[in-house]
Amino acid sequence: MNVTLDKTFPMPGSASVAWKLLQDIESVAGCMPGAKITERLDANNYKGTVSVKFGPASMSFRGEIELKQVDESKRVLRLIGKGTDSTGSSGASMDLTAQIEAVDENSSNLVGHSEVSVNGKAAAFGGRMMSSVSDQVLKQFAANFAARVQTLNAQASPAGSGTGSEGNLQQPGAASVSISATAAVADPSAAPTHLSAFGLLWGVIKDWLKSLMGSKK
Amino acid sequence: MITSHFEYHAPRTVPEALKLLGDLGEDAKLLAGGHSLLPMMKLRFAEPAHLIDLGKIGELRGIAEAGNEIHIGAMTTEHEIVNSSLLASKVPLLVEGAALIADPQVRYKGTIGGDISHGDPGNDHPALMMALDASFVLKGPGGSRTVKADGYFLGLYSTLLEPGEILTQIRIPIPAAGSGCAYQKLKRKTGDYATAATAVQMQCKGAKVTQVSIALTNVASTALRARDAEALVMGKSIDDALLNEAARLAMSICEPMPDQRGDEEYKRAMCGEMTRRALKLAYQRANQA
Amino acid sequence: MATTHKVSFKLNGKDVQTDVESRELLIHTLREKLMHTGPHIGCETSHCGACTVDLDGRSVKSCTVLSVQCDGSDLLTVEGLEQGGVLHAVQQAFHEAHGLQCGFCTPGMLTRAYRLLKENPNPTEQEIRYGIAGNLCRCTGYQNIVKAVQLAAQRLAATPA
Amino acid sequence: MGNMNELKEREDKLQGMGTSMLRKEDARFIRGQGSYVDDIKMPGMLFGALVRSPYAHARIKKIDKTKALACPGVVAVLTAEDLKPVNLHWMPTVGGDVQAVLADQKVHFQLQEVAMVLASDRYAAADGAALVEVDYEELPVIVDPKKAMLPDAPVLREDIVDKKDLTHGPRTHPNHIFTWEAGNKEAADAAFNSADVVVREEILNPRVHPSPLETCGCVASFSKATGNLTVYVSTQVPHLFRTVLAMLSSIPESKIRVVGGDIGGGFGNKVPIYPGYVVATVASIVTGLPIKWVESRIENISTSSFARDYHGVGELAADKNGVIKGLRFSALADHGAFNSHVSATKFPAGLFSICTGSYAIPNAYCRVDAVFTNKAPGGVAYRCSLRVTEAIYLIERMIDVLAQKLGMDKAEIRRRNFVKKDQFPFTTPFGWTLDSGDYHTALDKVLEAVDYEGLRKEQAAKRADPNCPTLMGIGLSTFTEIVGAGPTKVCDILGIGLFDSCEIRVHPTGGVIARLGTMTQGQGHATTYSQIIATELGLPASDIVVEEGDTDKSPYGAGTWGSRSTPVSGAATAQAARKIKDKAKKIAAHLLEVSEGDLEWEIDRFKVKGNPSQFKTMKELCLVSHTGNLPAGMEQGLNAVSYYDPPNLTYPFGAYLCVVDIDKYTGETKVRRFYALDDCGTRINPMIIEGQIHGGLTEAYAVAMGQQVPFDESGNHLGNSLMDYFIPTAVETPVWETDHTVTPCPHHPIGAKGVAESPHVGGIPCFTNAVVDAFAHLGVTHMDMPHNAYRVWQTCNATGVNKR
Repeated sequence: MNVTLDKTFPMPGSASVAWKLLQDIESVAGCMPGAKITERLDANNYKGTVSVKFGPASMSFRGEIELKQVDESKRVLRLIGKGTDSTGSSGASMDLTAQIEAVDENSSNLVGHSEVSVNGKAAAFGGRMMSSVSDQVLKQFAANFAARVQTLNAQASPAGSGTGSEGNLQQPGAASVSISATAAVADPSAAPTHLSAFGLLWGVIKDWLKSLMGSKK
Repeated sequence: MITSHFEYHAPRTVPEALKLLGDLGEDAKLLAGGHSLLPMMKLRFAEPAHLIDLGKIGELRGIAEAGNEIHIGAMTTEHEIVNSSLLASKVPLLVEGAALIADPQVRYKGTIGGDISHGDPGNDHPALMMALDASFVLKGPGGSRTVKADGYFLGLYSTLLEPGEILTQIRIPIPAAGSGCAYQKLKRKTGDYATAATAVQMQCKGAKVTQVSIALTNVASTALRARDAEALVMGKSIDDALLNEAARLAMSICEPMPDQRGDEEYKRAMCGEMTRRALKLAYQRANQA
Repeated sequence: MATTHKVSFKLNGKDVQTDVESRELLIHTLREKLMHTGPHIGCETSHCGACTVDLDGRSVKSCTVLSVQCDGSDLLTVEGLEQGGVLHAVQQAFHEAHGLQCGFCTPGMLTRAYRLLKENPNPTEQEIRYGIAGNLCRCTGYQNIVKAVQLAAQRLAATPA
Repeated sequence: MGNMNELKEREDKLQGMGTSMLRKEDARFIRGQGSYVDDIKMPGMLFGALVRSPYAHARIKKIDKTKALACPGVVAVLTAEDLKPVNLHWMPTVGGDVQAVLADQKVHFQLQEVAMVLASDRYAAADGAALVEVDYEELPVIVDPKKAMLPDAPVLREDIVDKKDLTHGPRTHPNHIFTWEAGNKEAADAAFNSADVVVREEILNPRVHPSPLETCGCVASFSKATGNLTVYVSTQVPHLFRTVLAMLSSIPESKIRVVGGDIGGGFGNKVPIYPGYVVATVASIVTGLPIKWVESRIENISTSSFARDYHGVGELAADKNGVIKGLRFSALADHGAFNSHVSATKFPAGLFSICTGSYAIPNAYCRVDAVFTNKAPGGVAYRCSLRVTEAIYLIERMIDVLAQKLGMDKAEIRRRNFVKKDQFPFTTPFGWTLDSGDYHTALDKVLEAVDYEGLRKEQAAKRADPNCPTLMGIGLSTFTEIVGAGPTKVCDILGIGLFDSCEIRVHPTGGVIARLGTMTQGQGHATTYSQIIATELGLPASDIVVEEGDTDKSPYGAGTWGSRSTPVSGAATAQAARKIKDKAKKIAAHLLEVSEGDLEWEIDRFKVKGNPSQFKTMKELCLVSHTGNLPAGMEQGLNAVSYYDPPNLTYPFGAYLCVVDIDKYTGETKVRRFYALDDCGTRINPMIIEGQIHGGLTEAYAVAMGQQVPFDESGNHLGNSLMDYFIPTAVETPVWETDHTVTPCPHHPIGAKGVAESPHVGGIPCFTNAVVDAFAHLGVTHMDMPHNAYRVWQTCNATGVNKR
């Protein structure tokens, strides 16, 4: 059960700020509803969980995120996340290529191309919701990400920009201390979208339910 | 197909249930008929730590006439609705719709409140409620509020019902005598959700439509009110050309999700077909009445 | 782990009491604790009706009922249809009309037919088909089951209980 | 006249062949006293739950049992590693392949068995199963068999990549299983080259599942004290099951007891040996405790043998009068991840070559290519003999296609090609000898019963009316089945011939016990076998007990599938009874002091010709046979065993007609009328035959109108619960009209042929033919199953009939 999504989201911040944030995998994960980096294996490999509990629905995927490519010149980043759910009955993976396009000094675009695939029970019973769900996931992600960009953009000083790619690549390690998924929840601008992210995962779960059950509550 | 562990609670009154819901918070889920929640829990997609069974709360059951309204307790079962002579005479649309839900055993347990709270666009009551201009009584820690069915369904599985609130009663204005109604539902087999379905409640003067509401099941992330189609038929007498146009207008607002029942094109087309049939039948009935 | 609940109910006229976990399903309590293996498990998602029992005068699918919900209830399973060594009319009719083959759906089908005829003593063929639509059968094609229910209806009408 | 009444009374008392005796089986079922495998509860019994793969193709990187083992109630977690020491992590298949019992390093299909959690009860087992952590590395997936043999296709079966042959000839690709051919290609090609008209159609038999209401399951119980293994299992083949277990476990077959008990339907699903059975058995041997394993419905639809998945191509060549000159059928067979397809050794594609059907076709050739895909393994005969549904579907569809091409009536073209009554026995170009038949009479009887001409007129009128909201279709199917496998000279499984057996013991007071190697699943064997004996021995069927399914009690037999019970075991029963009757006759002659030649049989007694007052009833002879008053040298008792090796298969046939009305705007198909005439030779119990036909037609309806096991491109199941998988309820199921003719089987002791599968095999093409016929005037020649509203609407839409 695969779905491919191409999306462009406007970012309230400069390309360099957005790009810097984009390379901070923990922050990126933090923008993913319910996602969390649990361990950094090396510069490009992380362990993490995507776990959501809402209403009666709970699904938690544990897996790995690999930073596949960072192209400083094009501001392109590609990462792949894979995982299995806690009951071992579903699998999910996302191959995301994200690019930051400059618009002007205070705005940019996040251009995302992602291939999402779901396996097992989640596909059997929730599969037909895939595209709309992934679509909403990205929207939630973008909203959270934009909120961060805005915050960082405000803080951004001329010195802050123009940091070399070297520095940027080292940043995730350091950043993982300062910024994390829990920080994202704390982030007031992220909080409401995080809540509606609950809403959407609630949707996923209830959807396969609908596909399964002939009957009702 | 075994659920994980949970605690079971069976409050006897609504305040008791509300208190439990408040105390247990996000870990608790309300149990109505159970035919959605329990299978979901058996597949371990849902693992609530607490179930609050509303089944033992007598005040949540029953169908009564109150002035120009029918009041239905949220835990009233589909079986009770299908067999209610009061509803048969006053709100036949609800009886016609409920009779097409699931199967006999499920109708003995499934409740109208569960169906509505679920906010599932595949459920039949949301569209029926919209067509009937029903209101819902929501009780919460802060007291009680009444909201219109039209506007209650926000998106897939999200409704105006807040965490900590319980839907306790459904209020349906009794349609004027001489109304016509119809619920046309296409499904693969008994027990299935609608591929598409349309509910129509209508009044006519002479051959002219003087009041009409049209609501659509399972063709978007919520039940839909087909307002353009309603506007089109208002004040007119219905013929095939008008039916075609009304169907086209209904189809134009569909955003169905593809599944084993069909792709978007088919579901949209079936929404049009069910709309045309429901309108035609409701019109006939209104004119016979 | 989860606490257990003492649950008491009438089962085919007899008082029974048993301890159940919150999550225990009625079908498992009946089959594995109370040794009533008449009701069967066919799908576990409340589609097939093989687990149908009569709970407080309602046909329910016992794979989708928590045993703890049944405290104080009155339960009837297929084992309770025969009274004083005399088969219930639906049992006799299923036999005479060849309304069963492998027998797996039969207990649920009989229990459902029993309730259907209590509510509608003189059903049309369409009413019977609609009334047993929650019970799947893979063997008979339902035609003889419908005949059996009609036959049972005649018998019951002839001898008011 | 009094004599006539007296004779009739005696006759009626027997309730023998031809009477609609009520079923003996019912007594326990209507009381809820059946004994199905999940009803069994034994002291200390553990429950096994399988951990299954969410991926269709993946490498297993790691299995972590820690959390599961810590779960309360969990006793053990078994994986392939644990089965290796006893070399049971893989098992040989009947198809000449091997199948993973528990996934060994790799999973090959979604929900493949990866581990089994053993726990004190099913609740703890489920808790434990959810806690087994398996790390997978996804691999490329093949779902479409058409892609399996592409040069760059991923190799699915690395374990056998070096095997050049899976016992059915050379493999030409790592994903290739076998290529099987029959008939004469040159002759067929020649017929096509010189034909007036040629038709070709691609015809799919989609992947479906038999889905009996009771899923598969077992309780394996090994006694460390005695070394005896008892397996209670929902199987159609208890004796073969025992033999396979002996081969796998190396426990002496004499120490293994397999008990079938009551079976909640089989329909082919309960012929194979599934991994769950093997793991449960090993677990019991290891723990010394009884182990119960029972499938959930989702597991059943997803993993235990599917049926069909035959991607066929049909070609017919004919002259301008519609007389068929040549046939070329081929099929690409999707066998899933392992070739655990159950077929007789010599028939890797089952009886597919029966595909000339009821027609005298001079030149024919067929070919089947079987391949691996990342789907559940299997390929069972779903209420048919293996691959017969696929074969008959092809011919019954293609003859319609030919009729349309020629603009000929679909009944007329059948008449022109039928094997004629006086041509029987008729040997087909594939070498099958159709024993007997009268196809013209059967078809004409049906056409008259439904007023075929009238229906065609009505159809023409409706087609002429643009305002008609429905499309009317008339479908015909005049099929010939091939059942009763089978003659040991051609049919064996694992080298064991497909004979069958019956042992009869007569007690002094006339009570009889008969034991057979078959296994009833609702067919009413206990009733029909006793009726055969009642007629043969003149003893009342009510006093005859039939036992099956317990391998310790019954003589060896290949079980119940392929409608073989009556054709094979029914014959064994009659023959065993006749041995007893012959002995009884000797005793009667001895008692009446006449020669055997002076005796004649009358219902329940031997009487002296011309002296009716001189007779001995069978009941009397039963007692005498247990005394010393016997002919010199004769042993006591009236017992016999018969092992019946059929000289030929049997060929029941039928003529079906279906009328459908299709809603142009929704695609919904309503079956207005279905008239089924069956000829199964001698009819033993008309009531049971009718019930079997109702059931078979309903399963045919399910397959034709809604059943399919759908996958996405990653091998994920998209419809493996009863929400999506179509099992019609009483509301959807049509009303069936039945009729019959009787053409006894010439080579069967009682002339019976077997019937339960005819309505399935003959019904499916009849539905499709009706649906396609509704669109025939619009140039539609074929529509693939299932004909659900969604798919039929697409044809309505494509042909524009739904325009307002």
